[in-house]
Amino acid sequence: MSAAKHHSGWNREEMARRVAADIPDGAYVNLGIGIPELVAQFVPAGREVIFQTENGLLGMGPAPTPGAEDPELINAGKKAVTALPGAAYFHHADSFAMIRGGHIDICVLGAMQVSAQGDLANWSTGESDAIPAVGGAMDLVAGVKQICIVTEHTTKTGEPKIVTACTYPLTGKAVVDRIYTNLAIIDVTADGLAVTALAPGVSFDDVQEKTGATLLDHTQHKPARQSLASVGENI
Amino acid sequence: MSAAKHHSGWNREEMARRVAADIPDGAYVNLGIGIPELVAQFVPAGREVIFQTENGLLGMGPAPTPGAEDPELINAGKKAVTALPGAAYFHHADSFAMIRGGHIDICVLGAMQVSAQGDLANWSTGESDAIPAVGGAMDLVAGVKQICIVTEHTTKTGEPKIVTACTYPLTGKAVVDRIYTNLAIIDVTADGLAVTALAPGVSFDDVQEKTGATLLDHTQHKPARQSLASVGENI
Amino acid sequence: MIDKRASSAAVAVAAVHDGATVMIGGFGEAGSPIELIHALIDHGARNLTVVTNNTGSGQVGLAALIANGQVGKMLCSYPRSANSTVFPELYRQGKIQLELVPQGTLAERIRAGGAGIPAFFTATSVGTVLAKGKEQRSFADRDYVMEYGLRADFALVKAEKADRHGNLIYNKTARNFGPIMCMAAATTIVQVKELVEAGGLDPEEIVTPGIFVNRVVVVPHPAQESQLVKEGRCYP
Amino acid sequence: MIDKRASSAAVAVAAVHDGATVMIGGFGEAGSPIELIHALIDHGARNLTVVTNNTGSGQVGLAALIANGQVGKMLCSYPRSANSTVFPELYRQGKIQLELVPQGTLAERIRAGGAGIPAFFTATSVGTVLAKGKEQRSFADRDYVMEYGLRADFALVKAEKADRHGNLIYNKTARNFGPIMCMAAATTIVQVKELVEAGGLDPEEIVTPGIFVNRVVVVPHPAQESQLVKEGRCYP
Repeated sequence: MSAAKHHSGWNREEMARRVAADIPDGAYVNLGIGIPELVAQFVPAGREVIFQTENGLLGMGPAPTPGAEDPELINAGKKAVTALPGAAYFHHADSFAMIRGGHIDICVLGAMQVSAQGDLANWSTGESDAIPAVGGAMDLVAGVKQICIVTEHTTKTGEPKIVTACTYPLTGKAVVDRIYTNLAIIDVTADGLAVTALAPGVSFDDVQEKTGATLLDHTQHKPARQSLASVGENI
Repeated sequence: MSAAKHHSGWNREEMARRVAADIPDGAYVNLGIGIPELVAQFVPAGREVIFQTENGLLGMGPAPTPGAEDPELINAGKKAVTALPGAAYFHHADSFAMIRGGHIDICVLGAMQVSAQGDLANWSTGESDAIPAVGGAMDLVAGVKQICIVTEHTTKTGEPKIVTACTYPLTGKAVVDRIYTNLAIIDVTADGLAVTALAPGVSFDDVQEKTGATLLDHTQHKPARQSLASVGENI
Repeated sequence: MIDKRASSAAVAVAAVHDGATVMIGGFGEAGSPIELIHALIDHGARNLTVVTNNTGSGQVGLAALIANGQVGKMLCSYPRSANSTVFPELYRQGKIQLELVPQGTLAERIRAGGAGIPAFFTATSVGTVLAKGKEQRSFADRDYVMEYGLRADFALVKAEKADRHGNLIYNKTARNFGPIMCMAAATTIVQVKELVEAGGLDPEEIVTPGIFVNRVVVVPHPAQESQLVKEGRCYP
Repeated sequence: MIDKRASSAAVAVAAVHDGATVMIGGFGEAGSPIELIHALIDHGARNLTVVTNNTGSGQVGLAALIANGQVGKMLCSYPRSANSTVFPELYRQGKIQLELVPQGTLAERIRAGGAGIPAFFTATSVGTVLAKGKEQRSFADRDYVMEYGLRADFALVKAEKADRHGNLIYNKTARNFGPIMCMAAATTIVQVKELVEAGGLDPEEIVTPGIFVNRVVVVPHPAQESQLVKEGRCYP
């Protein structure tokens, strides 16, 4: 593991690994673009997780070997993927029926901002000259049972991404259940944002300092956090 | 042809033949139970008509040879059928998407009553002890481009089935385009019910006498009636 | 590892509780999951709301479930057919409730329930007694009624083949309500004639992706309702 | 006899009129009917409203259609992606209108259009700027927006194989919007790699029944958009 070479905290792979560790066996999961994509490679041994990509594939496998790419077998990020044994293809209305109908257990997404109430902004800066592009983000946050965010704790310029109220246009209101950052794992609870785990070399105060909303320290709670709940309740 | 052995007018097979003669090449057609089922065997040579059955088959063929029946290959009347080359199976929501979405060109149904405005009653006598059962009739009349009725002109007791206003509960309001009976072919027009053809040995006055609504005599119009319009407009 | 196989029909339906809403696949006998229904009779859950197209025939399968007094209410489009005597009798005696739903509206309500659509508009039934009490609205000068999405606690479905993920293919017109009922139930229980290895179904051919299925029971030689009726059989 | 084959892409798109609404299949390049789009560029119909998920890349296919000034308005979910420069430029110049629709809502609106559903409710976009101006309503204590079914004059779709009836199967994730766009257009035009005899497609496997298809053009070796972009190609 390459953590904390120059700095404390988790790197991208370690963040993805922490997310993967919380996904139970048998879960149906949709992964967003960026760090979320890395989650697939860290599913713990002995667990089977089925990945859905909203452009029409359930049972998505890893990237193909170079040269074996098929431009008609891609994921939502338009990257070449593979289909595992037991995979199924379907059209867009059926795909979003899965999503909107609450059949996907977990969606892992990136974020521009998350609020203390679980509001998510991850599709637009709201700048007047920006080309608005929303894709399936609003459908995912409205339909999937649990929404996990995985993101650097702050922007490249050090601004907090976890805030009292989002200033960017929302993707959805009160939709986020849990946030994984390079510094901590934070649950969105009825009482507020609760830190349940800290990255190596990171203190609760470090996290609070880089956060635009008040945090609760649940790191000593037993258990600090629940497994991603409601997943696989009927499996 | 076995017409007018003991009486004037068309028999069931001849009525079905008249319906079939008006169905253009390439039409997608749904047939109800009873006389409508007979239409399939009278498609004129050189025409290809695709029959849909709402329980999930497009490209329905004739009944199988005795002994070759498959209880999982049936029509909406729950009779054994066959599937022709080029047939497709689909589920109920897709089937009624075809129907509700206006993709079926013609539906041929039986009737208990048809009104001068094209209202149809064919699902319930409204009697208090009757078990109400509607099936797909209301979906068909609401969704299919053209609704043709094929029915005996009067009830078994001689009461008119074509009436000023239906007394039985409606299947749909202003949905019928054309009526084929044992006595005549009648179009539902903006001006009223127009007789466009008479069965052998039947006069306009005979038909009027057995009808509960005022009829127009269009039998001398050139042409007396249009081909079943809008069918195949995009074929 | 995902393995949705249940060891028996009895095990598969064990969780059905009194008062549950149960969708049951089939159009007449085609696609009717008769072994699962018989297991539900053995199980004995009562006061069920059953969503299904017909009401069965003879004294087996769906008709037997109704005859056994387990069904408080039915949503269906065509509760009257050849050899169907059980439902009409109980209905006339006021012992079972009926919500009559046009067949296409029934299918679309189930599909909507599965797709997270709480309500939609359709022209079906406008101007008829079945539109009574329904909200009506005009779009582009045509009248429509508002209909609600339907969900269920359980769905009992018959398919042809499954793999351990619950991916399904069906047989001919026995497909009918199966795929949409699989989508609309919290717990979907499927009987299949054959179980194949994961990857044994072409991913292009799969009709119901496994995400919609919770338990799979293999019944290699399912009974045909019409055959049982012909033989005068009763269940139990 | 039913025979939906068109002799060329040019013949197939000849009826597209100025001002038409045209649905174009594809998710990025997967399923993008590039030869039909190029035929539409040659044809020259203008002031089109185009319903499609993206806005193309480079100077070929969908991007070339936009660059050619034929599109007055786009409905799409993601008009910004790698190598997509044509749309952003015209949009900033105010030369093309955009109705941004969440991807699942776009899919469901198209499916609703094809299924005769004028409007439905979805929770997607509630509480966001994309819900502005939309009718909102509560069902079982959750808020939903009302969305309208979408229909088109024409759909341009890419599939894998067809028969003369227009029955279609697709290839992997190139299926995406194809089946629902076939349903939602008055005239559906499909390019396929291969035409087979009637009966050459298993009726259990057919994804789009021929009733939803009007014309089929065989393009045995369709160009791949990404390859053309890599080669720096421009159309026309």
